[in-house]
Amino acid sequence: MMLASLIIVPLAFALFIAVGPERSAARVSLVGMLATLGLSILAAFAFDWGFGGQFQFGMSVDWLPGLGLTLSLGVDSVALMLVLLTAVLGPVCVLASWTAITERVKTYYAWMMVLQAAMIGVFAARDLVFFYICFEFTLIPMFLLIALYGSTNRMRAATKFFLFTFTGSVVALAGLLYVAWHHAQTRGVWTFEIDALELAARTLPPHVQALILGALLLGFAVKVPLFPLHTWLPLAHTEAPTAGSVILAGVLLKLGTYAIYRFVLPFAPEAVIEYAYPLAVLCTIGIIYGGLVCWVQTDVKKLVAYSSVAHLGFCMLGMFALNHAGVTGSVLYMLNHGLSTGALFLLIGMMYERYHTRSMKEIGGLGARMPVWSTFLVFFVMASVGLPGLNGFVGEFLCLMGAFQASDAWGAGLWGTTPGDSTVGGTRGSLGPWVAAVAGTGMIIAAIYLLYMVGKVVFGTLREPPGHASHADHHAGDAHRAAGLPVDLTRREIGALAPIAALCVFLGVYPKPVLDAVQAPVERTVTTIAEARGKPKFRPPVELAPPAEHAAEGAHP
Amino acid sequence: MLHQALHLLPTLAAAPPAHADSGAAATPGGQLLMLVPALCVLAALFSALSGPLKIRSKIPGYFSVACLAGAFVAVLLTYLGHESGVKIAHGFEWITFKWGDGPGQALTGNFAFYVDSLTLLWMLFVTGLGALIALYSVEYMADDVGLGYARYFFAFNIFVLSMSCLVMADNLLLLFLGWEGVGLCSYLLIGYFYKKPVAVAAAKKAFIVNRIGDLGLVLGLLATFVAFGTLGYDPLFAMIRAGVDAKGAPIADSWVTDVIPLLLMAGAFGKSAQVFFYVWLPDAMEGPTPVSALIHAATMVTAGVFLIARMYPLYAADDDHMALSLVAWCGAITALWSATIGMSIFDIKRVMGYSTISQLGYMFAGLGLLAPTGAAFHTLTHAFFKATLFLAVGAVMHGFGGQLDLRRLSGVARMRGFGIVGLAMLVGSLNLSGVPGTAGFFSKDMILAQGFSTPASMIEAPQAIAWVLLLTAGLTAYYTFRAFFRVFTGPVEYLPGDDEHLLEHGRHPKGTTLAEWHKQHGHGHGHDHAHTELTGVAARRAHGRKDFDPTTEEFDPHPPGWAINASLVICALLAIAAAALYFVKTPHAEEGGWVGGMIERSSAAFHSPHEFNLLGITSHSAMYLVSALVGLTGIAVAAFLHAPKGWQGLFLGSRDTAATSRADALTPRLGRVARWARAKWYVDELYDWFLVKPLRGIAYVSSWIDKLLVDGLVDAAGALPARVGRVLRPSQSGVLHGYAAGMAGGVALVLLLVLIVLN
Amino acid sequence: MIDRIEFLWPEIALFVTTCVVMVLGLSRRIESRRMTALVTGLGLIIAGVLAARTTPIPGPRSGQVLLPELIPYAKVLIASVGSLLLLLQAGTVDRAEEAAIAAGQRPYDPLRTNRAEYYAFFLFSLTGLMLCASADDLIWLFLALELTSLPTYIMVAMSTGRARSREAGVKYFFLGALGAAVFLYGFALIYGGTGSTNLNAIHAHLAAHGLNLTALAGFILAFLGLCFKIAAVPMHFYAADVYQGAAPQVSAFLAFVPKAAGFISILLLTATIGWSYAADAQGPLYTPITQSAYDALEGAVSMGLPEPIRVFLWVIAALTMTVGNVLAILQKSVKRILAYSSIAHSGYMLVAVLAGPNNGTFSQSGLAAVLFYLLVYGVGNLGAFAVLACLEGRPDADGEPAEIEDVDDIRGLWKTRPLLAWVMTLSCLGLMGLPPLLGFFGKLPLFTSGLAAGEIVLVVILGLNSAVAAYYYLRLIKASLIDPPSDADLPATPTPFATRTLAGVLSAAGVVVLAFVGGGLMDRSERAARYTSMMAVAPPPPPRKTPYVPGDDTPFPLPIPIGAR
Amino acid sequence: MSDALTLAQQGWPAAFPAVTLAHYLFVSAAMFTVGLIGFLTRRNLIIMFLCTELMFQAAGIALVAFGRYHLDFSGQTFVIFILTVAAAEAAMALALVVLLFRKRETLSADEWTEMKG
Repeated sequence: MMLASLIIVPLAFALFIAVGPERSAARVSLVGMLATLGLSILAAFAFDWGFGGQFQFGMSVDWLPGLGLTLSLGVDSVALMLVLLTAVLGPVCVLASWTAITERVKTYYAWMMVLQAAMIGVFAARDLVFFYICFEFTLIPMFLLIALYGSTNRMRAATKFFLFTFTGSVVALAGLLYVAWHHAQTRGVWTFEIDALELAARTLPPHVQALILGALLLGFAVKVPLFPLHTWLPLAHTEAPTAGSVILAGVLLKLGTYAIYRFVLPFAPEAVIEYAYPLAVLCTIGIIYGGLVCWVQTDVKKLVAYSSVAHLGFCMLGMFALNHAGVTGSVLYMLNHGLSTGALFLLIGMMYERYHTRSMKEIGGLGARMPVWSTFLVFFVMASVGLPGLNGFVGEFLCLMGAFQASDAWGAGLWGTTPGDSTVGGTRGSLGPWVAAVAGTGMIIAAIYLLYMVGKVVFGTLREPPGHASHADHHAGDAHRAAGLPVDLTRREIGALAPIAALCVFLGVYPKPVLDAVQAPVERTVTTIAEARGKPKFRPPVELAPPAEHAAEGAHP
Repeated sequence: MLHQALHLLPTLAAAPPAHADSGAAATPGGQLLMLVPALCVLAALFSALSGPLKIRSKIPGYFSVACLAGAFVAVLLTYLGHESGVKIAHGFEWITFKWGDGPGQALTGNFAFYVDSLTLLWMLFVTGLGALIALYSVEYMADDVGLGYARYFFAFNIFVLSMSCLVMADNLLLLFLGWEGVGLCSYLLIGYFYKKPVAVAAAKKAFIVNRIGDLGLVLGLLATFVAFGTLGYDPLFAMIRAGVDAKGAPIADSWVTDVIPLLLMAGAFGKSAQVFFYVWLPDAMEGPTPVSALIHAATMVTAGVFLIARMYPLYAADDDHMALSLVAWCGAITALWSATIGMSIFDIKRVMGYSTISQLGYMFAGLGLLAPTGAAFHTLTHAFFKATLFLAVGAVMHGFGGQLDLRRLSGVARMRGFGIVGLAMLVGSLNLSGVPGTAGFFSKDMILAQGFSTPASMIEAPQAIAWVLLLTAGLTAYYTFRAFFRVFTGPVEYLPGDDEHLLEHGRHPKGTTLAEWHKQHGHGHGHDHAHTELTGVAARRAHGRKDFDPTTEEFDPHPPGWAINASLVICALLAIAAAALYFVKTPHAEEGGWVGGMIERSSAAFHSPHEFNLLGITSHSAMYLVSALVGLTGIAVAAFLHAPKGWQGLFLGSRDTAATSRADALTPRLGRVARWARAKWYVDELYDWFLVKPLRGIAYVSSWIDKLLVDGLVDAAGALPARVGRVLRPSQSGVLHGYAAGMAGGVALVLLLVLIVLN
Repeated sequence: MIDRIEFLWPEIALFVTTCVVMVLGLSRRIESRRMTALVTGLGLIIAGVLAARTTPIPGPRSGQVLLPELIPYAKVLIASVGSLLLLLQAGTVDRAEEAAIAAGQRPYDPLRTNRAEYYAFFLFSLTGLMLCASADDLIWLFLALELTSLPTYIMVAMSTGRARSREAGVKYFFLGALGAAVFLYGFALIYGGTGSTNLNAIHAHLAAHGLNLTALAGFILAFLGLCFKIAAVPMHFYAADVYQGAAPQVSAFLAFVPKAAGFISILLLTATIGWSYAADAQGPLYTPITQSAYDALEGAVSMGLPEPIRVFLWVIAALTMTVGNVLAILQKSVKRILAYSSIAHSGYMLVAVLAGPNNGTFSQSGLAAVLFYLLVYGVGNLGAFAVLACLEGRPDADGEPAEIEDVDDIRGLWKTRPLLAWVMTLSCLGLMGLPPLLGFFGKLPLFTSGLAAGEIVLVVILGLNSAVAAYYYLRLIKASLIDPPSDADLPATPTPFATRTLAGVLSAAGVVVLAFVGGGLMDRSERAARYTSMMAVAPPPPPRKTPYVPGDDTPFPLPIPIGAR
Repeated sequence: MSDALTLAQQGWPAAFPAVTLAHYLFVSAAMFTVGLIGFLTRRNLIIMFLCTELMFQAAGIALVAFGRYHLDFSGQTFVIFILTVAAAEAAMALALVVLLFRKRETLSADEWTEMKG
């Protein structure tokens, strides 16, 4: 019920907002988001972290039994943490939209609540189709948020976002359903329970797994986004309203990584092992290329958007390292990227609200004008750069560590102590130190482009857009007051940023609880991979079970 | 406070002999040191809060001084209580998790301190100088009271915090935390005058160049983990001492001792501005001078030295000392290289910057030449005397509106209120030049002597390194006293600079933009065109006065106040007193005095071989003479070229204005060499042309590729349906017969298809 | 024969209603005339109830033996979607005339009113559709199909007073006649190849003797002819023009009724051929079914249609969805968009036809998927057309209100008619197949059954086509939900027929609600799709009769054993 | 029985080959093709409709021929129904044509090309 209420409450609030008056929409929405947050915190307390690898708060309601579809929910620690991330960003997004949204307010907040429900649904789903439903349903609210409240080129951005991700995920659906069919074929019963499908998927021969991998990645890698499927992202981010960008960067991209973690790795372990290297190369290209592209942007928001491409390259790199450090790092990276990049988008949105431009050619040296804003910006930039002591570092380091460790070459040739004798810290895998080293240059490039941004926007001589009221007058900022906003951040805005900043520091200084919590699920994933490594490449096909007998036996308890 | 500690030294030296370095397991303890980060955090938080709380006074500064002093006391107490061996103070578990019970199945990155004498040695001067320079800053930054003050002291305290973590870490991961933390603070503090584009660029450069090295460090960490299955010093050293990795395989001739030291070295070189990485440090002089003194001279830049000293067992474990040879050679080359630049440029703060690079080169050479004690001792002495020098330069800068050009200042020591500054400068200069009897003399000597005695079988061509270092010693003495003679002696002449403080408050001179102003005045790094207006009466600017009319009023030099003077005095005294450490007898080491004892008791201990026996003279005895000679020669040349007429010039000098000297006549004869040296050998330009610009070019190309190719392909794929649709559209002509023909044709085609399938 | 009446009560009810309506619509009294639509609805409801009460008995009595449980599902579906369509038809004909009469400008003249004919045609068409579902004979099927189609030709032509409707009528009629000729010729060849017009007998013959060239050609031609009904390539050309020319409510009718007739017929014909052929059968085109008992067939796994027919349907399916979607992208007219999308949807459904039956499993049964998708498509499409039917422009010189045609015309609906904007949005999302709406659950079994039949490539093509389709559905959503109202001088005003709005709202609600409570419908459609081969109960194939010319044993080699090379 | 059989029994000359199913089918196919070609080439709506009638009747011939071949009456039955439907269609076609003629005063199918694309 815990999880069901986490989905129902935002939906109910969406309904309230839809039927309520326009004026109170923002407030109701804030209450709704806070209620969701409260519930999720409650869930976090009720969760037995000692058994983080098990799916808790399980519930299952038959939905469309003809299809074998159930509404089944459950979270392990990874999923719960992502739910928490979603819940935390919710109120922040509402606060960020407080003054920015002036038209069709009801529609905005109602969709925001719906989006929140859908995102939580993705993480809480234990049924493949229910997962997919939530996964896809995030598209509509996001499409509307961008198309209705975005900037000039919003329609193109929204359409591209929708179609690109929709196309990918339809192919992914084919892959997922193939697994479900395989289960039906071998077990004689149609079900979409993820656990059952996981077991079934692993009996698939490697070349079929490769096809599954391809199909799933086509869908999920678009969402992540992995190079070269990333081009919708900068556009969508630039055009989206602030809260849209925050959710997009903070949670929606995590849907992709989470889906890869949840489905690609367990469904096609052998294929992932086989193709880890080319995938890691794609990640690495994303890291470096994304970073370099960031560097030459003039639009701040686009810069941060491209930085997501680079950052999630790290996240995926850790995932494809397929070892403990890598996968742990990847999971942490999901959380951390959500916080730090989300906050960066918030900050840029606050700036945009004041200056109505995001071009670094027009603005600069805001440190003098908006010290509080600047402080936050530098802080989150540092979190984003991966400064140890802030949250970004932990994930990044572990991802790199995973990639570095994961090489079958340890113990052979140059890297060998004695031939054939692997090192203690190395793991099986096909990535290895060179990949880590090349990907590691991403650390440098991240510093280059983010500091470039800070140098332009925060530091240097003060530049404000022409025609901006305070250009001539040092103490003015009349334009801001006209818009109801002071020169520097308001308490509401600080209230939106401060919790994220606090979380960033906490996760950077004491990531231990999170690290501990994700160990059990990660252990499960890594064990799956390890088992897959042990399997022979060629094996006889699985025998078809006679349908009649197995129908009863295979039925889900 | 430090001198009190020094009084206690003899008693401490008599403490029980150490045998802890022989591999006894670490014991818990030293919890007092947890106070250091706690106090730093407290001070940082207080400073940070003082901004929003609108505290517009020096309280945050004083509070920081108190906290840092408290930290120093904590370190000192720990030191006093420390006998030998290693204690581990456990704070909390940071990045710690395990996925198995075997070796290499857990990552342990605790927030815990590894307390041994090496740690304490570093911590003593880090916290001590930290407190001292904080005191200096209280006055130096007085104009920025308010938000700027908060920002400054926040970063300052975070710096000490990070540096403490770096030094005291009990594992490489926490070291990396500190490592990056000091980088951040360095960035924030170099960019303190954030409205100056030069400062912003310098800050960025510092951070990015450091990051390049950091990548090496990270990879080194990872390689360490792979080989040893741990990042904690204690288990690591146990394995290294045993000469095996975690699998029990010998490491002496394996990749472990080749690759890891090189990777760590890359990190160390980045942080300590060696060889390819040095370019950020001169630019870092854009920061406030106390920052340059503490971070870019005394402490942070020695982190690289510390890292190698900390990991010395691993370096020493290599059978051919490949990494150490490289360290030594890189150090020596850097020392010479930056000394040549230091000789030719006119910005005294940058002279000090290049001198720092050069001295760091010494330290690395010392490490590489198997003289960790020498390196550590030089680090210590350098910390004091270079801090002194910087603080003195800072006082000058503070007093003359940011003027740093040694051709625009003269006779400063003789001006009212600048006496202490002059004396402090002299103390520092003597130390830096290695004049016999000074601390600098002894520490440098240890390295040089070791260079001549290290056998070539252990390090590649150690004698050559030593000769390079010796040459550098001479050049160092020259450029140090060149600056001293020109600025502090001679006729009293000055031209005030364009003070950052004015800019900080947003008062642009005469409404011009900063960029234009800089262009007019030729200020900024790399601007060394002839300053023809020097002798004339130029616009002079008052310090900190709003109603000042530059055309009518005279500029008043602004002599330092009590805080600056006090810190200067203490620093100078410490620099002098450091020499005494050399003579402290310690039961732990045969040479190197107190520092030797500290090093010998730590993991960095290395029993350096001596193979020098020319006429039965030990290398040290020989070196005393040779290096004294070289140093004095350098000073004499400086005096000849730059000293004013009269006694100050040791009767060699000829200068009678601020701007001119005998060197002016000499320089053209050197031709290109002088010009190129003054242009810093065009290294920045080279980097710009061969690294930055191409990279940016690649970035632009990537951006285009992204727009045209990647996104273009996506758009093309997206447009494909519409394209196909346009091809098919004519079939919907609206003509009934067309449709009928289409249907009939379709039927025919389908029947054909079926026939094909059948056959 | 008489026992079949039992299954024909719904049709009979509809026919009786038709007669009543014909008379009632000509009544002098306005009140009676108004009753016409009501009576029509009543008839539909009665037919629906009767259909729901039909208990199919497996065996020869039902006539329909291959898909014995199809009748109740199909007829209830027809009756209920028919009722929704009826709501939409309000005011299609006689609007100006009745206004004139009410205003006293003109006396009542039965020759000038079309109400009776219109509703009669409406009912005739639905009767034909129901008869399609009951068909067990090619003759019956032919008559039912013609009964379905012929009234629609007139309905299109008379739906508005504009020339466009006439044009649509003429195109529809002539091309329809061409299509009818094609499938009729196909029927003739099927008869020739198998010696029977009874579907069960044909099935039995095929099972025993295999598929000869004549019958194969017959089936192909029959399918091609039926492609006209479902607007599939290569018989799709008419769809856009006809849908555009007809009034939106008639377009909605066209998008469902002939399509349903076509698909039911295709299902019947494919059921006659049977799916239990080895997909990779070499030589002889089929492996005859060996199990004979009805029970043993309960869980028969389909192996696919005979290769030529499979390839044929595969190509048709792929082309249909692709052509429909790529052409829809380019359109500006909402009706044309929906027309082309209707073509694409036929392509989607053909995938499931290929997949074949799978008794007892909804997810894997292609037939169930088709039957369920008919409902999904019918509901979704109706909503979209209802929005158009609810709006009209300013009347022109003839007093005929301008059509709501372009996408631009529905801009800003969210502000002017929020309800219609939401109907449009939900319908489009439903048609797009976006979860969690009904469209998704319609598409899901298409995917699963296609995958289960091994048609992976086709399923991927289906997926990609859904994505292409999303583009133009998004355009509609954008226009109605996002764009500001257009400031052109053609403000869309609502038509004064509340039932049209009601139809739209009901279908939009259906798109949402059925997604959550549609489990029962899925079960029904699964039951309706139960496929039984009639091997055991059908009479053995007739023995070869005397040859045509005595002495000449085989003047024309028939049946040709195709596999014999 | 049928005439053909009688004729054959009466011993027609060998030069006049027996009329087999193939001949009927050929005639049927030819009629269908003629109808189709007529439909595609003629512009007059009434002629076009007559062409479709030709195609319908082609099917009818095939049905009758097959019925005779199979010695089965369904074929003939089918033809009766086809004739009925054809009559109904003819009525509708003429009605439609009249409607169109009223609007445009022409019977050419090419006049009706307003909607396209």
